[in-house]
Amino acid sequence: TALALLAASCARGEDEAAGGQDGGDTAAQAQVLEDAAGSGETCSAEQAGIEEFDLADMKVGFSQSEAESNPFRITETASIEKEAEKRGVELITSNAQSDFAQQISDVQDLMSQGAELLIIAPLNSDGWEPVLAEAERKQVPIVTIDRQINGDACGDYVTFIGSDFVEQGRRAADQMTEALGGKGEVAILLGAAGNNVTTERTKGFKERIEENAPGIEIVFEQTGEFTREGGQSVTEQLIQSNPDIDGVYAENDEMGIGAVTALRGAGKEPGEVEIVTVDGTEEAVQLILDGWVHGVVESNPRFGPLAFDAHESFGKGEEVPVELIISDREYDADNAEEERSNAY
Amino acid sequence: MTAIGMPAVRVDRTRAVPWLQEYGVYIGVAALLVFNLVFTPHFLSLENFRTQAVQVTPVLILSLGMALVIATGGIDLSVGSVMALSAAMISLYLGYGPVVAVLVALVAGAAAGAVNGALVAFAGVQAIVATLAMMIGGRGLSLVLLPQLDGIRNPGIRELGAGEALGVPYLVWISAVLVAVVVFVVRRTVFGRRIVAIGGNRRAGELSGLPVRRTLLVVYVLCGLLAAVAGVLATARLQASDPNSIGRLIELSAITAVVVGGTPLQGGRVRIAGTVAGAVLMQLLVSTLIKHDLPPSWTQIAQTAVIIAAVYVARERGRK
Amino acid sequence: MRTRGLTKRFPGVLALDGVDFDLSHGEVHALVGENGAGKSTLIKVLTGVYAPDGGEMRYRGEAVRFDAPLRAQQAGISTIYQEVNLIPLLSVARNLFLGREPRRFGLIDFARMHSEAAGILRDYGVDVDVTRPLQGLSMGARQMVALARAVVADARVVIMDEPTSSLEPREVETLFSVIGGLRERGITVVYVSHRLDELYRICDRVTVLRDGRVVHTGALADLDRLGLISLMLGRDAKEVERQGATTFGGPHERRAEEPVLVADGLRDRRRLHGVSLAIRPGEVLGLGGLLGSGRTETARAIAGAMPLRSGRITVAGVPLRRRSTAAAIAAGVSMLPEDRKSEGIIPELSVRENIALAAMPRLSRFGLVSERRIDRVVDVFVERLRIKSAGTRQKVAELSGGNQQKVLLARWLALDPKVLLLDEPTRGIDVGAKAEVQRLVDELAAEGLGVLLISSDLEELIEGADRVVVLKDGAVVDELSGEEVSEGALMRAIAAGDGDAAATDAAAEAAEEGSAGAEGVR
Amino acid sequence: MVLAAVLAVAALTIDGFFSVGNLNHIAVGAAFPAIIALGMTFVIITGGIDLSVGTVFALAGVLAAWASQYGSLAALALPLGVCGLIGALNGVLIAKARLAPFIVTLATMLGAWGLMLAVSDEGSETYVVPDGLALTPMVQERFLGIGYPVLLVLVLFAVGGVALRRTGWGQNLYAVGGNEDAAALMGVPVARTKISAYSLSGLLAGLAGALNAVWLGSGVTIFGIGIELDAISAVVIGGTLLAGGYGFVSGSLVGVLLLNVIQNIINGIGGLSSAFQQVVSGSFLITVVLAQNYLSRRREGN
Ligand SMILES: Nc1ncnc2c1ncn2[C@@H]1O[C@H](COP(=O)(O)OP(=O)(O)OP(=O)(O)O)[C@@H](O)[C@H]1O
Ligand SMILES: Nc1ncnc2c1ncn2[C@@H]1O[C@H](COP(=O)(O)OP(=O)(O)OP(=O)(O)O)[C@@H](O)[C@H]1O
Ligand SMILES: [Mg+2]
Ligand SMILES: [Mg+2]
Repeated sequence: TALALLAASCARGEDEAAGGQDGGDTAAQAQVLEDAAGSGETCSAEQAGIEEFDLADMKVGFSQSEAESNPFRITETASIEKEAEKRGVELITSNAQSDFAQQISDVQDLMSQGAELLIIAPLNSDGWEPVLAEAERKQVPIVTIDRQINGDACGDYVTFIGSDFVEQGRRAADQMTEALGGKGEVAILLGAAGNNVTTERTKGFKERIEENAPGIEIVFEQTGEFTREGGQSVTEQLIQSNPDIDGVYAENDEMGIGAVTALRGAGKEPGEVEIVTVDGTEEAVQLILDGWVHGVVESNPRFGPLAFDAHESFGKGEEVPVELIISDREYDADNAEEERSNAY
Repeated sequence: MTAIGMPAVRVDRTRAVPWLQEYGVYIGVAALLVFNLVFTPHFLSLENFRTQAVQVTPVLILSLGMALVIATGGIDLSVGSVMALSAAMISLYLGYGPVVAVLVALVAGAAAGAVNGALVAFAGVQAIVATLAMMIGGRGLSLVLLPQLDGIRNPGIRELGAGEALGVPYLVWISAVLVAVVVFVVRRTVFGRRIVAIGGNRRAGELSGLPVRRTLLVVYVLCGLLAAVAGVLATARLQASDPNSIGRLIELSAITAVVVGGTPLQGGRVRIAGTVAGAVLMQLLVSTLIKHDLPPSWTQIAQTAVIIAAVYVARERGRK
Repeated sequence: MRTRGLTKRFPGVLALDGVDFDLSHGEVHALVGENGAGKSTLIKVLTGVYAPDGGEMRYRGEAVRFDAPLRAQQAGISTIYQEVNLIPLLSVARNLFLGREPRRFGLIDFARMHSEAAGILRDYGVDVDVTRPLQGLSMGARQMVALARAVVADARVVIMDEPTSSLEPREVETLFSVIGGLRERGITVVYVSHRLDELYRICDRVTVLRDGRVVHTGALADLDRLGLISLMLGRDAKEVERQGATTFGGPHERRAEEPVLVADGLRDRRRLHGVSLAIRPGEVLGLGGLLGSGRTETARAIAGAMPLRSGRITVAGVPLRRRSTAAAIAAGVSMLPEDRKSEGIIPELSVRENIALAAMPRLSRFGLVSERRIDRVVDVFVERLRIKSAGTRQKVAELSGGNQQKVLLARWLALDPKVLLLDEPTRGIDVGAKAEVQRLVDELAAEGLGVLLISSDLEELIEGADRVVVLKDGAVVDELSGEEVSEGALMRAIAAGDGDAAATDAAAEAAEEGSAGAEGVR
Repeated sequence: MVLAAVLAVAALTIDGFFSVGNLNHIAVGAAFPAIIALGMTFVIITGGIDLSVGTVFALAGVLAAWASQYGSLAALALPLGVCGLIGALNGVLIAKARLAPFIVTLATMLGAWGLMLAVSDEGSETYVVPDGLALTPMVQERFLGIGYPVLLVLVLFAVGGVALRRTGWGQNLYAVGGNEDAAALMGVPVARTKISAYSLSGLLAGLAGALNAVWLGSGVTIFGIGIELDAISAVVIGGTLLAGGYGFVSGSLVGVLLLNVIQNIINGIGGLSSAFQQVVSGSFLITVVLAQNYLSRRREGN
């Protein structure tokens, strides 16, 4: 500990001004709900068999799935914390560091520490039965954000707030089609294997390519593990084995940035290989302006307001839709400049 | 006064099997190269070899330190976390300029190695436990220090990662120099001889007056230092400090490279050239699988088969 | 049991070459030969440790082939292998009963196992807490446990590979009475030893191996010592005769009265209770005593390999301040450790590296190894000690025991020491190599080295040493010099020590009870 | 002893620590790692190590979930069969081909992961355990307020303890770990003993994975990464020597509990960054080991 303090105390970063993410969401950055998305089903406290409550008196537990080391998670956690502070709600948090067993036990820990409401960013959609059973026993309503929990809507959880990953894949495919004029060879940088985000973003992309752009051929699919390093090494291999590659679809910004580093290292020019990514981080949007990235499909992590809104209205006995799908932005060369402030 | 007690051991051992044991890993590398030349399009290009050389750099440098540690009969699971630590240091101290930042990163790596070494040599903790603790704690510490990925814009560091001299990337130059240094240390210095002697029989080393503990300490410090170098280079190449994902599971690759290269895990022998070949073998294998766009399940299973085959060929024989 | 044409090949070595070996009922059969002749290999092939490459084995009239030591044991052949092979971390009782634990309701009955183990071991003169790990026992006691383990099984054949190499005279007596008992019960014993007088005492017949071949089989009584040695070495009896029993010359000339090493009141936490001794240059000082009397500890303490509570060590007038092997070596003290395998050789390294190990700092400049200097030193010692190997780059593990010992001697001599501590330098090495080592000790003393010689072989001690210090229980009880150094006097000194403090002397008691108990077995 | 101390501290600092719910969830959470640690204990006593248990555990979960459509028996039999085979493969390579356990099980660790990806369509398919599986209540329910998995662990450890201390097989494990060559010469079937230890480790990891899948209600593909290191830590904390030849199963159980309790406490204190938790875990591991070394040295000194 002393060591850490020592190391930190005399540290001087490259850019001292960098304030980091504070999660102060402006109105423009906030999540916007999709108009007609979702199943239309709703859930109320009565339906779920839970007594009404006042959010302000409740202790809320938030379980984060991955280390807050990438912009998405940083912004997500910050947004939840900011919102809790704003509303004066007591919040306890935990982070499972990408370990699913850890997340299960984290959530149970949160409940035994007296969390009466839960917000969960699940690492995985399946495997929640023990948690759901205990939450039911303890009458703890759950709002899941960003990824779904597979279970009975309203029975097991109140609502799911998040993006439609398949749709993100489709929109990425549209951007790619536009970028390549509907013709060419494309590589996919997959996310971590066994992750539903990977599965769904791949599915949407392939579906739409097949439907709309028969001229585009997917010639290469390798995992970059959602990391910048992974994206970089795989792309380096890719440009050796498929020198004629026309486009790269990276399933998150980090891998996309890694791909750009690799292309730069190989002496390619911006635009020689079209890159489309998903997430909407500042760095990625900057790369659009630099000409390296063709487009970015947003996946907005600022769940704070909507998540607490959901709990609040649920507590008041109102009907809450069981699925709140966010309408994500899209960045491309046309809007990157003005929309840049909305990136995270 | 004439010859007495002449043993039945004879000179001219048939060397067929030992030969395979000695050169198996090179044969493996050669086989993969041939396979790729025949079946992989665009394999035979300078650019491609440069890519492979650059990608293998971190594992290669780690495996040099790992080989020394394994030669003493130990193991170091913490190298990946030490890489993370050095990455965090770079980002934290870059404000003082790249030279200071790199130095601090190296010092941090050496310090982590010193803790490992002290636990192993002086406190008598088993290497695998001591370095396991460092692996867990070191990663945590680097994330405490630098909780998030931090892009690096410093031109010096970026040049280190992407630049080249005489057409060869700096990264490759550095690893070549380090290989040469370690070979020299192992072959030519008293210290190098002591490493294998301690691995071969620690008690005997102690009774022969070797500074066993000091040597062990230095070996772990070197391993930490090399891990820090790997961390610096990986950071420079990525152009970002990423203590969360840098070096995850890389200790397993480094150990594999060392063992596949013919250094036995129980220590007492070390083969640096074999280690280099082992690292190259694993790099070529993964790159071959990627280039042929095989799914991850294949990659994993193929690695399993190659590791077992390579270790089987290089294994100790004749004990029974 | 009989074998025909048994052959075993190791990479590059034909360890057994068509061995015909016969055992008859109830005999004690000696198996002799130089180091590396193939004795242990024959035993291992007989008992299923190694698979033979050729030849056949018949046991009780049937052709057999054991594919694991367990099979041989089940067939009634029990073996004490050369390296005491027990498991240090397991308790004494568990070692004794491993594989045939007494059971109750299918589970091991520890109460019964412990009481039985204690009883059995008491018969062998070992009185210890059988629930403690074996590693607390002395080598001799371990050997006795191994012996008890082998004999307890209902064996028809008991094979002993150098069982006495770490035993004291008294324990050897216990062993012999056990062997006598076995013979009376009609059990066949195969006995391997480099100590010829033992063979003559207990063996009926002898088989001599040389370079993996049987060169002689017959009644031992028909063969005198010289004949036996010449068969083993494959040389003329006359040539052997000239050398005598040991090759030690007469007393050495002391160079100076001023001792080169003085140890004063050495005490540690467990074993040493005030040992003092002095060695003068050119003198061989013997260290006698029972097993566990602290001889090894004394040597280790002087060499800085063991922490001490108190005591002073002075080398050539300069007190040793730091207690470490490195400091002792720097001061000119070298120790040849007792356990060659675990503390001496570095098996994977070459002869050359092993010799140069300790002297490396002297053979290097600025931390860089000078191959030329190493070669020079190695060549000198290989020639001087007549180390036989396939070249100095051969792995030391592949050498015979005697040559390994010489390599270790070379390691220490390369340091150019003032004092040489030799702990059991001839243990487990054959007559030929033993003679060479002994002659070397003589030469070294003649050159002015102070030598401390620890040996369980009384003859060696008497002929080799100018003075003998007798230890008991970690303290000096007697010192013999000049004409007093004789077998009788030494025996008496050790025994007298016994009588003194009988109450506290566990070792002596154990030994006495041991012989009594063994008679009981008979 | 350490466990008692930690529990005391926990009870003092965190209210609700000793609530039945909290204890039960610590216990159930520890149950599956404990089953793995049991197998690991056997392996480590033989002087080996098994790095493959983590991915074998994950593989077993996916297999069990897939097979559960054919009933409870299949949901158990398939993963046990496959994982037992992987364990046996480890054992054969280590005992017969004489390869180093570390590297063999490292390789099969990758192999089991690859197999899991192959079975689950590169991880994209998550099989769900159907409702009404006969096995489900046996895993999820409680008996006398104690979860069935906890009871199962107690039974397994009792059986394991007896097998280790009171049967010839257990003695053989100790003998092989204490000195392999000597054990062989003493008539211990070394190869068979080792193969049995690794097979058992594979089987137990498989059992834990299968039960875990039933408990979670699906074959989660991302489960179990790194769990082998937790198991090794637990065994080491439990006092078993990594060098082999010495150890006991009760220690491993305590070790697993200790790790879980520590985790629980760290969570309970709250406000601690998750990265900081790792620093604490690492320091804790080393502290326990240093304390053990010190104590055993003291004991030897006396
Ligand atoms: N496992 C082995 N691998 C290779 N060579 C071996 C092995 N075991 C023995 N040898 C060789 O076989 C020959 C016979 O050795 P063995 O151990 O049988 O000799 P021995 O007669 O018992 O000698 P000693 O008196 O020293 O015990 C020696 O040359 C030895 O080096
Ligand atoms: N190589 C060794 N490693 C560890 N302990 C040893 C070793 N050799 C002997 N000991 C221990 O030292 C103690 C006394 O040793 P030992 O019986 O050898 O005494 P000694 O008087 O030197 O007799 P001898 O030299 O004849 O064996 C015993 O407890 C024994 O276990
Ligand atoms: Mg022998
Ligand atoms: Mg001794």
